[in-house]
Order: sequence, then C-alpha cells, then structure tokens
Amino acid sequence: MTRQETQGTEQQATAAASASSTGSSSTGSAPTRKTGPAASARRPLVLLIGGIALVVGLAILPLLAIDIPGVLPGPTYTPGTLQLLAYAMLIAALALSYRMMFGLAGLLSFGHALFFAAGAYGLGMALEYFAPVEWPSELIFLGSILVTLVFGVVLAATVGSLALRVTGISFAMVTLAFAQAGSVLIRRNPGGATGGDEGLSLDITNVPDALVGVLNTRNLYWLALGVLVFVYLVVLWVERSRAGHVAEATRENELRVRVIGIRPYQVKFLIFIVASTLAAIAGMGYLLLQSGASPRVATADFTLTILVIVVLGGVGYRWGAIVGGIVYTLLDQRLTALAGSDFIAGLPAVLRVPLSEPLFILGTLFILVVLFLPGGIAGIPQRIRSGRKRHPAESEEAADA
Amino acid sequence: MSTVLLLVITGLGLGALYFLVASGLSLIYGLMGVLNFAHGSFLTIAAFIGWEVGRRVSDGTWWGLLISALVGMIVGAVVAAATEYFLIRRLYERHIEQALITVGLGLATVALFEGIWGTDPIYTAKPEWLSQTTEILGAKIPNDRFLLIACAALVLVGIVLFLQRTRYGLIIRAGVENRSMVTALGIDVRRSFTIVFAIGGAAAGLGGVLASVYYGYVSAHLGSVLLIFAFIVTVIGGLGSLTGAAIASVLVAVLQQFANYYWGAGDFVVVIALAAVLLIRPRGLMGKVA
Amino acid sequence: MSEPILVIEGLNGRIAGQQVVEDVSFEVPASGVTALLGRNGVGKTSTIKSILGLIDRSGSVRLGGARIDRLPTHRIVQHGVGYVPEDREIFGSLSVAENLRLAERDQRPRRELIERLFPDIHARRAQRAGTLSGGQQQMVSLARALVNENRLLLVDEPTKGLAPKIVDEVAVALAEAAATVPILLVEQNLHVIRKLADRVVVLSGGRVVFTGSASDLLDDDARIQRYLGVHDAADDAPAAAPNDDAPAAAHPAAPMASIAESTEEPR
Amino acid sequence: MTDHAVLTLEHIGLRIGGARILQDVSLQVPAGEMLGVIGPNGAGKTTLFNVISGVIRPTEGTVHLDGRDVTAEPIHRRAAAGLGRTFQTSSLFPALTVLENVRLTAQAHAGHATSVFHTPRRSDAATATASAALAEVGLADRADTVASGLAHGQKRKLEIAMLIAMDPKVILLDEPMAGVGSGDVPAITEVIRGLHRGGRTVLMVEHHMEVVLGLVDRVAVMHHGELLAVDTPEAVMANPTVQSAYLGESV
Amino acid sequence: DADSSDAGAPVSVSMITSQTGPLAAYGEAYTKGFEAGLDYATDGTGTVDGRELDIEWLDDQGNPDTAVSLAKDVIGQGTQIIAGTVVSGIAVALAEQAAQNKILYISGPAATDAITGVNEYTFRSGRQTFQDVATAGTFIGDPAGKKVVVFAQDTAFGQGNLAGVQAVLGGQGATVEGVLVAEDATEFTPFAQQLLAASPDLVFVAWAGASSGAMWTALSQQGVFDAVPVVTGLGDVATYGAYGDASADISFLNHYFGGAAGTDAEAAMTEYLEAEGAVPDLFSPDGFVAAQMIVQAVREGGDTVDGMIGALEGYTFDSVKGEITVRADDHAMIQPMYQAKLVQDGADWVPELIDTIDAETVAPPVAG
Ligand SMILES: Nc1ncnc2c1ncn2[C@@H]1O[C@H](COP(=O)(O)OP(=O)(O)OP(=O)(O)O)[C@@H](O)[C@H]1O
Ligand SMILES: Nc1ncnc2c1ncn2[C@@H]1O[C@H](COP(=O)(O)OP(=O)(O)OP(=O)(O)O)[C@@H](O)[C@H]1O
Ligand SMILES: [Mg+2]
Ligand SMILES: [Mg+2]
Repeated sequence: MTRQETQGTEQQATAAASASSTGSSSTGSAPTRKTGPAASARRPLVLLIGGIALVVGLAILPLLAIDIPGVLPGPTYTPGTLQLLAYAMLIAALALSYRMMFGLAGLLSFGHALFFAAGAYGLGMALEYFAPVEWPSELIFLGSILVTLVFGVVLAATVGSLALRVTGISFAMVTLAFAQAGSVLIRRNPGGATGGDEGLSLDITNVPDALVGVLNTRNLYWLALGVLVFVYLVVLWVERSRAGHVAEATRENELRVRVIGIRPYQVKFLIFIVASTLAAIAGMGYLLLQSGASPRVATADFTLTILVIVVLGGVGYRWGAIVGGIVYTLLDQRLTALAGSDFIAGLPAVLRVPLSEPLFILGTLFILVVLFLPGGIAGIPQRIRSGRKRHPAESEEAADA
Repeated sequence: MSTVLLLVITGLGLGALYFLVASGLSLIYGLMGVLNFAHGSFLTIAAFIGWEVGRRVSDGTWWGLLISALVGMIVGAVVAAATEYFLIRRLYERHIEQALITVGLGLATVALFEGIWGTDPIYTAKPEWLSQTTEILGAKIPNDRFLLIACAALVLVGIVLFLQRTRYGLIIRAGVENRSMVTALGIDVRRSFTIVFAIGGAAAGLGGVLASVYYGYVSAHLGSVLLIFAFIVTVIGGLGSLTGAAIASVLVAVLQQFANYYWGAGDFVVVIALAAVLLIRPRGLMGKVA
Repeated sequence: MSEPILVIEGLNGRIAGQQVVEDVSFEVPASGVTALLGRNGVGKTSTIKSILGLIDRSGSVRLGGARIDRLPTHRIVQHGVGYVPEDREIFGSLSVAENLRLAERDQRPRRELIERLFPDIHARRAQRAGTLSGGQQQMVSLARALVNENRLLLVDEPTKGLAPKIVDEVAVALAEAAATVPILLVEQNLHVIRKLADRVVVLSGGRVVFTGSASDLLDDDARIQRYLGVHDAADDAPAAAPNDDAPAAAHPAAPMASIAESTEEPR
Repeated sequence: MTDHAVLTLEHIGLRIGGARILQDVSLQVPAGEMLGVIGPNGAGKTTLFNVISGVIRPTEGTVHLDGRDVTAEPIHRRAAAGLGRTFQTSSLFPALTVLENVRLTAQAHAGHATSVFHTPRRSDAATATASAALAEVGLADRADTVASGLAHGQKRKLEIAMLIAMDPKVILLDEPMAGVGSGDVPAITEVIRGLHRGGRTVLMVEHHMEVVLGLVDRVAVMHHGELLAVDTPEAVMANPTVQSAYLGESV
Repeated sequence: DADSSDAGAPVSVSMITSQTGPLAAYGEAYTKGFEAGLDYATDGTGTVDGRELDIEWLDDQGNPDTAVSLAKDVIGQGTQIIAGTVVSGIAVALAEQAAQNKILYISGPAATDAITGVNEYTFRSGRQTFQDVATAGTFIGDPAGKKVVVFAQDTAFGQGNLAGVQAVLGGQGATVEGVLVAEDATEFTPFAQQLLAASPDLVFVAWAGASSGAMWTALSQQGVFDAVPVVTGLGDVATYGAYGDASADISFLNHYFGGAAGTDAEAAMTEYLEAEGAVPDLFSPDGFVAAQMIVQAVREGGDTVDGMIGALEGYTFDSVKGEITVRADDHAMIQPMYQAKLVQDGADWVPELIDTIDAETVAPPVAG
C-alpha cells in the first residue's frame, strides 16, 4: 500500500522530476507550477489578498523610515534608498518579461537588452526630437511615450518575425546578432543621436517636474512600482491564457503542437512581442529614473545579466524573476560597498583580491545557485516542503560514483 | 591589388585566431551540447600564465614563445578539465544549466583576473621575426599572421584526426546523444567528456598565447573580445562542425576585413551575415541534419 | 544445477524520489531464459535499470557471487552484462557500423554472428542509425548486446514494434544466444515467452508477486489472467463500456488489488 | 460506409539522398473505413504517415484530404482540417500534466487555441472534453500526473486520449499497441474501435496481427517503399508474398 | 537649506570615481592626486578655515547607472559638492544630476568636450579633447594649406577628436580628413595603407583601449612613420610600452607626465605621492586641481551653491601644471599643455619634454 501512501507527495515529486528530466529539452528547470485541485480553489484568493497587501506595503514605503543596515543604504524614505529600490524594481520588471520568454515559452534570447534599450533610447530621442514643438509639454511627454511604445512593438515584430524562423541556439544567435547590431548602432552615435559611449542624457524640458530631481525620487519610485505591477499583471494574464499554455506546450514539443492543429509560430510571436514591449516599457522607466541611458543596457552582457537574474530567482516561478531582480541589484550595490571596505583591505592577498571584486562574488554565487539550488531562490520553499535534499541527477551521480 | 591581397591574408590570419577559439567551442558544443561562455576565460588564463612563464624563461625569443605556447596549452587543458570535472559534470545533461554555469564562471573569472593582473593591458614582447613583415606582390604582410595560419591548420587537422581515428572520438559522439546508454555499453563516458573539455581548453590556450602575440598584449578581457566572434563563427559554420567552423572563420574574418576597410562596418556585416546564414540555412554552413 | 548467475535481494529503486521498485528479490539461473513479466508500469524496466545502476537503487545484487550493487554502470557492464534497452536507444547520429563498433568490448567481437543474424542491418552498415525504421533500430540494439561474449543479458522488450516475421527471427536469435548465456527477458508477447522462457518472475506494483517455472504460469489461465490481465480470446472484451471498468470486469476476483491499482484502475 | 474518398494519395514518391523511401504509392481511403497498414520493418509505413500528416513533403505525387489538395500545406493546417495522428514512439508534452496534454488538443479542436483572451479553467468545455477522453482510455486517475512520469503503456493511452479530444475525421495510428501489455490490448482495441465507430476514418500501422485482423476493413501491404496490395484481410493473409516477407511462420 | 548650516559645520563632499571596473587605474591616479592636492591646499590640515571636509569616496564601477544611484543617494543625504569620475559617460550623467538638483559638480579626468558649458553647476578639473587637438596642431606650424588625417576609433571619443581637429585646425585653414575605424576592429594593417594612400602632412591618432598596441605595430610595419609625422596623446605610465617599435617615431601631445611641469606644486605633489608609494601620472593633476577647486569653493563660496559657483568662475590659481584659469563663460580649464617624446631607458620607455604650450594657445573656443 506504499503506493497509496505516497500519492500526496508523488505529484510534487513527479513535477520536480519533469523539471530535471526535460533538462535536455529547451529549458532547464521547467516550471513546476502544478498545484493540487483541492488547493487551487482557495489559493487564488489568498494570493490576491497577499499580492495587494504587498503592493500597498511597497507603495507606502517612501512614507516610512525602515532601515535595514547592510541591505539598504539608508532609511526607506531617503532618496538613495528609494532610487536603489526603484532601480531594482525596474530590473525586476525586465527580468519578469524575460522569464515569460525564456521560462514559459522556452525562447532563449540573447537579445532582450535590445528592447530595453529601445525603450530607454527611444523615449530619450523622442523627447529630444519633440523638444521645440509648440505643444503643451504634458502632451509632448505622453506623445513621446506613445511613439516609443509603437517603436518598441514594431521593432519587436521585425526582429521576432525573422528570429523565430529558426529555433534553439540559432534563435539565440539571431537575437544576439540583432542586439549586437543595435548595440553597435548606439555606440556609433549616428548623427549624434545616441551620445555613443557617453550615453544619452534626458532632455527634461518636457518631462513633468514631478519626475525630475532627487527630491522627487519617491515619485520615480512609485512610477517604477507601477511599471512592475503592470508588467506582472500582463505577464500573469498571458501566462494564464490559452496562448500561455500553448507556449508552454511548444517549449516541450513543437512538432506535437503542430500535429494537434496549432501553429506554434503565432504563439511564439505573440510572446516575443509582448515580452519585448514590456521590456521597452521597463526601459522607459529606466530612462526617467536615471535621467539618461548608457550604452551598457544594449549589450549582450546586459542580456546575460538578466538571464543570471532570472535563473538566480528561479526560472520556474514568476515571482522568482522579481526576487532575482531585487536580490541581484541589492547584492551588486552592497558587494561594491563591501569590496571597498577596510575589512577587505585588511585581508591577505589570497582573500582580498577575489573579495574586492564584486563580480567575482556574484559570479561565484550564481554558480552555487545553479549547482545547489536548481529552483533558484524562489524554489527554496518548494524544496523544503518536498523534503528533497538532493537533485535527482546528483543522486544519480552519487550512485555511480 | 596589394590592398586586396593584404586584406585577404590578414583576414586569413584573423580567421585563424577565430578558429583557434572556435574549434574548442565547437567541439564542446557539438559533442556535449554545452555552450561554453567560459571559453574566453580559458583563453585568458592560458595567455596570462603562458606569458608569466615565457617571459621568465626568455622574453621575446622563439624559445620563450614556445614555452609560453606549451604552458598555455597545458593551463588551458587543465583549467577546462577542472571546469568539466567540478562544475559541468554535476549537471548531467542539463545543457541550459551547464551553459549558465559557464556564464557565471566567465563573469567571476574575468573579475578575478582583473583583481590579479589589473585592468590595464600588459604589453608583451615577441620574437623579432614576428614583428617584421614579408612582402608578397607589393603587400607587406606581418609575419605573425603566417604563424597563426599554420597553427590553426595544425589544430584543425589534429582534432579531426582525433575524432575520426580514435575510439574516443566515437565514444564522444555517441555520448553527446545518450550518455547513459554509452555507460550501459560498459564505457566510462565521463572521462571522455573531460578529455573533450581538455582538448577544447588546450586549443583555447594555444589561441590565447597566439592572441597575445597578435594583439601585442594580455589583459583580463582578451578572451571576451574573441569569444563573441568565435560564437558567431561557430554558429555560421554549423554547430558542432569543425570544418564548418574553419570555413566560417575564414569567411567571416575576410569579410570583416573588407567591410571594415571599405565601409567601416565590419561588425555590422558580420552580424548581418550571421542572421542571413541562419535564416537561409538554419543549421549553418556545414551543420549536421538533425 | 549450478549457482545462479544473478541473485537479487531486497532491491529498491527510485526515480525522482519516487519508489518504483520495492524490495524485489529473485534469482536468474546460470542458463536459460528467465522472463520478467507484469503489466504496464509495474516496474519491469525500472528493475532492469536498478540492476545496471542506471537509476538510484539500494539492496543487494550479486553477479556470479560478486556484489555489483555499488559499482558504476560501466563497471557492471564490463563484468559481462549485456543490455538491450526498452526504447532501443541506438545512437541516431552515428552510422550502424559505428553503433556496433562502440559496443565492442571483447578482443574478438562476434561480427560474423551479427552478420548472420541480421543481414538487413549488415547491409545498412553505413546508414545513419537515426534514419533506420523502428524495427531495424531494434535489431541494431540487439546486435550491440550480442556482439560481446557476456555472462548475462538483460533484454527489455526486444520484440516491441517488430513485424511478426522479425519477431520470430529475434526469438530465434535469443534462443540461440540463450544456449550460451543466461538471459533476463522482459517481454509482453506471450508467444515469445512460451517459446523462450524457462522460468518467470512476475512483478506488480513494484513487487514480485510470482516466481516459478514458465509452465506453472503459462499453463494456468487463471494465473495468466490474474497476473497479466490476459484472458483467452483477445476479441471478447466488453464492447459497450471500453473504459476504466474493463480490466476489473475481466478479473473480478483478483485478490491482488495492486495489479488493478498499478494499471488503469481509478479510485 | 460511403464511397467518397476522404484521403487520396496519388503516385507518392520520396527520395532522401540517393535512397528511394517511397515509390509510386497511390491509395484511396473511403470515408469511415478502417485500413490496416502492414509490412516488414523499414517498408516505409511510418514515412507514409509522415507524408500524409505533413511532417515530410513527398518529392513526387499529391495528397488530397477531403477532396482538397494538401500536399503543400503545413502540418497544423492539415490537423485543423481534421487529420489526427499518433507517433510510433510516444510524443507528448513531458512537463505538462496528463490533463493539460489532452486539454490542449481539445482547445485546438474548439478553436481560439492560442487566444490571450481565454483562460483555461477546471470548469470549461475543453477541460470537460479532456476529462472525458481520459476516462475513456482509463487514465482519469493520472490526470494530474506530469506526463513524463507515466509508464510506457500509459503514454500510449494518453496519445489516444489526445486523439479522442481532438475529434479528427481521419486518424493515423502508428503502432498503437507497441509496448502495451498483453492484458491491456483488448481495452485499447476497444478504444480504437470506439474511435472508428463514430464514423471516423482510421489508418493503422500495427504488427499485432490479431488486433489488425479483428479491427480493419481492408489491409494495405507495404514492401520496400511500394504498396504491394490493398485487399480484404483474408485475401492479404492468403497472399504468399505477405506470408514469406512479413508473417513468417508465426501465423 | 544650505544657507542654514552654521559656518563651523563640516562640509560634505562626495567623490565618485572608478575604484573597480575598466578604468580603475585612472581612478586610482585621480584619487591619489586629489589627496596630494588636498594636503597642498589645506597645508596638511585637511580643513578649510577650520571647517572639516567630510569626504566620502564612492565607487562608480565605471557604470553610469551605479554612479547616478550613488549621486542621488548622497544628494539626498545633503552632500554639497560632488566631484570625480574618469568616465565621460558618467561625467555627462552626473552633470545632469547636478543641474537637476542644483549641486556643485567638479568633473574628473573625463576629457569629453560635452562637459564644458553643459550647465552652470558643472565644472571640470582636467583638460578637454579640444586642448589635446590644439596641442597636436602645434606640431605642424602654420596649418594653412596642410592636410591632416585623423586616425581614430568610431566612438564618441574618436568622433569628438575628429570634430575637434576639424574645428581647430580646419578653422586655421588645414584640410582635415578622418579615417574612423570600427571599435571592434582588430586588424589595422589595411588602415595603415589607407593612411599612406592619403599622403597627409600630419596624422593625428586618437586611440583608446587595449587595441592601441596592435594599431601602432601596424603603422610601424607598414612604414607610416617613415612617410609622415604622427602625433598622438601620451597616455598614462601603463601605456608607455604600448607603442612598441614606433615609440621613438611618434610625436606626443601630452596633458601631463611626471616631471613635465617643474612647478612648486608639482614638487609638492610628487613628494606626497612618493611618500604614499605612488608615482605622478597622467591624471594626478586632475585630482590635485579638483582638491584645490573644492577648497576654493568652500573658502569663498559662503555655503551656497551660487556662492561656490561664483567663487570658482574666473578663479586663477597655481597648480601642478602652472597657472590655471577657470574660464567664467563656460567653465573650461585654461591650462598649459606639453609636447613630448619617448626615449629608451634600459628596457623601458620614458617621456621627455619637448616643449610647453602656452595655455592661451590651446584654449578651446567658448562653448555654448
Ligand atoms: N521518469 C519517471 N519519473 C517518474 N516516474 C516514473 C518515471 N519513469 C517511470 N516512472 C514510474 O515508474 C513506474 C514503473 O515504470 P517502468 O517503466 O519500470 O514500468 P514497466 O513495467 O517497464 O512498464 P511498461 O511495460 O509500460 O514498460 C511507473 O508507474 C511509472 O509511472
Ligand atoms: N533519411 C533517410 N536516409 C536513408 N534512409 C532513410 C531515411 N529515412 C528513412 N529511411 C529508410 O526508409 C525506410 C522506411 O522507414 P519507416 O520508418 O517508414 O519504416 P516502417 O515501415 O515504419 O518500419 P517499422 O515497422 O520498423 O517502424 C527504412 O528502411 C529507413 O531506413
Ligand atoms: Mg518497461
Ligand atoms: Mg514505423
């Protein structure tokens, strides 16, 4: 009767198993979002309330004075902290959009940064281009946003329709190629439009005053929170829809999707456009927050960073991308502080040299997460619940060692 | 005329360098399905240690260069094998995670090299002959290009022979497809994979030392510069096809030379070539039919 | 009779943390064919894989008296175990000849035997194995195990997907092999079992539920029906409700609840 | 049974490299027929199914489905037009649950399969169709299992459930019994008969002769890429070439 | 709010520069120069008229995003002065923050012309591209009728140099052509041919980054030096080895190298640096000047940003390179520049002064 007794955990175990056994297919840690039928009735409500509470909590943060030494640079109402948190949330929004493409649809793109950059540079250039126009500045601001959005969609459609003609690594490389072209273009500074390697600075003539200056950082914080919530809702909506399910199925077995009469291309195209447009929206937020854009956000390295963030957070979980974005940004910031600290300076060279390189620590941490936490940070609760200490592959290794 | 010849031969030299990096990349990808983002780091560490040893033995001489090359190959092989043994192996056939590990490793090691050797390039000396030129039909060709071309050709032939003539080649090709079944035929497949990594690492190591000759410096970013082109070449050539990578290396490099010279847009042209090749022939020039 | 070649005691196997082989114990005699039977999903394949160390396992497995349950797979195979996996698992990108060459462990592999048994695949030596038809692939898979001199063969559903004529040929090949090497055979085709098997072990729900001589099982319709769910004529299954009730109706008195459980019985 | 041919193959030929895989295969399958396809391993049966379903384009000849030339149409278009198939080795969505596997097909059949404006629910019609299909093949209790965790035989059943949910007009079954335990053969046979009884046209490649003979109206025999004969089961069984090339001594 | 602070309160200064990242070495030289300058300007007290300078050093990692976050953080905490950075892109971003938040910003060694005159809150402590270019022009005497080819990378830096040459030498009657090379290019031999084919009177090379070694080798192998004088900017100590065989053939314009100036301030700086185990380098004066400017702003500025701006505009002072003036119109730093050459010293190459170019001769045109 052991079989019956194990039924409860079987579902989780098999779900987890599938995550590993499909490793050789398109995604490593495939989503393990299966919930039991009984639990699913109550959970949406709990999640909804929890989600709203979280958003409200984040929204009133600038009005509070919470200080987490070592994590935040100062109390939560200070501009420095709000800036950092806003930046983290925009990166989280970007990561979320990337997760939809990579985690859900299995589209491993190396060019996601292109769309983020398109949002940032697009809005920056639109604002500059509109600058002398005699319209009211609110209208110019909104008009620029709209123009950038349209630009993002068109760019996504163009790149998507070409890149999606191939799959797998080839897809990754075509997207990389486009992103590289974009990056080169931005660095070349055609007609002085992008500022080249010096970056683009925001022309604030037509930007609402409420979004300019350190004193208004909390408005920018709310803007970033808004972007994150918006991206989350869109991603949630798409993932829950039939299109989302087909995308997941396509990731698993594309031929089979065709054989049941669905054209996978449509769904992949849709996901690509939505994810890319969301990235562009996050990019616009970034331009406003930073009062400028640097060519760094168009590079392949930046896409790799997003990939790292998504995996760090947990590919299988939507909120993993958010957690990853926030943890990564905070770590990046704090490790820099650590690297410059007297404590590190006092260590012997063997320890000092590596520890004073923030990227070394981040890279190492990332490796450890991939090796020992296959579900990422968001997967930790699941691992504790299912009580599995080891990944099946590890035990397999152990078995033949 | 002499300009065209110059462009072609220097293109070949650059292509040779691309190939030295791409060969290991292609080998590792083709046989193990691992897209190795740490390959640039194998190259860099080999270049650094090769240089450190070479200059202590005899700086700027053939003898010193030979020592550097040998040390570089050994370092590349050892580091790559260690990477496989300690990191890649644990992730049993989960290719995406394996690639991610190498991404992390690439990030971490570049930072580490910066910590050890600093952020500035370190300029290196080379044997006198290599800094001279040979005149062919009016074009003054830098001599080190010939060295690069010769080494790349040797590496190509060597690896192809290894894969075709040895039982290891067979095991490796089978292991890519179904590792547990190879084990079930009584073969210790893990050792073969370590060997693949070591060979790829050795090629990268040689590439690293030669790259430092070509560029005239070593720096923490030596590998990253070449890696992206190596990726492109690998993909254009057809993932896993060594001869494809060789052909693509030459085509891309020569194309790049001409485009850079005449339109100042070499990198654009390479990118467009990549997109075009993949859209017309998704498997690349010489890719195997799935 | 001499010592059994394979002795399994208390073997447990897990896949992804789930126990699929439970406390299985049986022996494979040093000669002849032992059939491992049971309905879909009872753990036959998993048992074979546990023996080979292809899945996480515990318990005692002895090959010719020596413990092999701690060895890695390739070492077990090197001790003289041939394996024909369930899904053929030939190397699709390699040629047929390369597939065979890879399998050769012996100094003098039995190439003539292979040529004689499977002239068709011999003729297709240079073809990429992935483009072979299903049946041809199955032959390559078998050939890989037969090319070496083994002490034991583990053969998992070798006739699956084969044309009737080839089924016969495979059966003949196996019978021929069985003359020199003991075989542990998983097989669904009762004709083949009847022809080849000397002893049978029946699994259900990951456990051994019957061991005995082949005739003990095969000559007893009630047992066949109970353990394998097979009844006399294939065609007289209830036509009206070909759903979940069918197998239950076929053996209403089956005492082993686990049989029904392990297949398609809901609730 | 009507005489209207729902599937027509005309002079289908296929060459890959130098090899001739299919040669001048012409076949008319009337609506509602159950046609068995037999032949030695490597005869080209699976390849023929691939040509019909669009996985491979033939180098010669045409495929007509329901009177329409579909030779150049992509796979999904043919499927949408009512052509369903299974694969010789199970082809599923391994990380999705059993229910989701089937529900996807039900959705594809119902239309709006890729809509962003529809969200699948436990209560919707597609789910109901899917659950019913699972019950029919006896997988209802595994609905929430992830498909990769099924044993071989269960995967075969899942494939058939997907077909049921898709409700195709023409069905191609590639060795549905391969690997199915003898005990379950009758049940699956019944499921297939049920599929057919709904008026659907079924083509089935199968090596289990009892199953073939018990189910089909006609049998097509393939050999070396050619169609040797299409005839009643009795006539085919009596054919000496079939006897020697395919059946051997066993029957 | 700045007015309310009493006169004895410490002044908060935030120094943002690269401690890690690609330009960390420049950041290091700047930092050390700053410390020397502070020591010099405050006579070793570190205080200005008894007021403490509360100086915080922050690492921008060479990343503009990090720099902006840091700037916002310190501005939020009430810093009064921001200074630093060696990266042009960061300087541009910080200048923007300074303007938005009405804070004094003194840019570091970043050479971009864009900083000069960008807004009233932004100053610079180093030279700008224009001054480099003008110095290069001093090598050909009267530019009228001469042909100058600018050999540069196709980046903002290279484009800026080309624009500078066009404005300065083109304005004086020279024909200016650009040979711009894609930034990722690694093979320069054909471009060397292109330079020769143009047969110019002067080649001005504006190059940054690691590929310069290969570039110089190519020029020397193809015989460019035999055919035409080549001018370029002499970089920091680490790059002296980069010119290889070409070292002796290149004419260098120079912002600064150790020993170029021979002023008292230079002696003080060298002494301070050597005590710290460092050597004077290209960007040491920039840090030194920044410290002097901050001290001036605090001393004369009356604790308001407008006061500090007023204190700096038109400020003329003696520094490492001699007399320097902050031009009131656009905050350009009017300072002398140098001509230099490299000479072999054992296995190493060391710079040697050829001439000092008067500050006014190389003063950039007023920006804006
Ligand atoms: N990868 C897997 N993950 C989770 N469970 C699995 C996996 N593979 C097999 N199982 C489970 O293990 C049990 C035993 O499977 P096994 O393949 O050993 O059965 P079998 O007797 O060989 O069946 P068949 O006759 O269908 O081949 C089944 O219930 C199956 O659901
Ligand atoms: N790409 C290819 N190159 C060469 N031969 C091929 C290729 N693809 C298929 N074949 C050959 O075509 C023949 C038909 O294969 P197919 O899979 O259709 O056979 P089948 O009738 O389904 O056999 P089985 O009953 O064993 O499944 C086989 O002999 C196979 O080896
Ligand atoms: Mg099995
Ligand atoms: Mg077939």
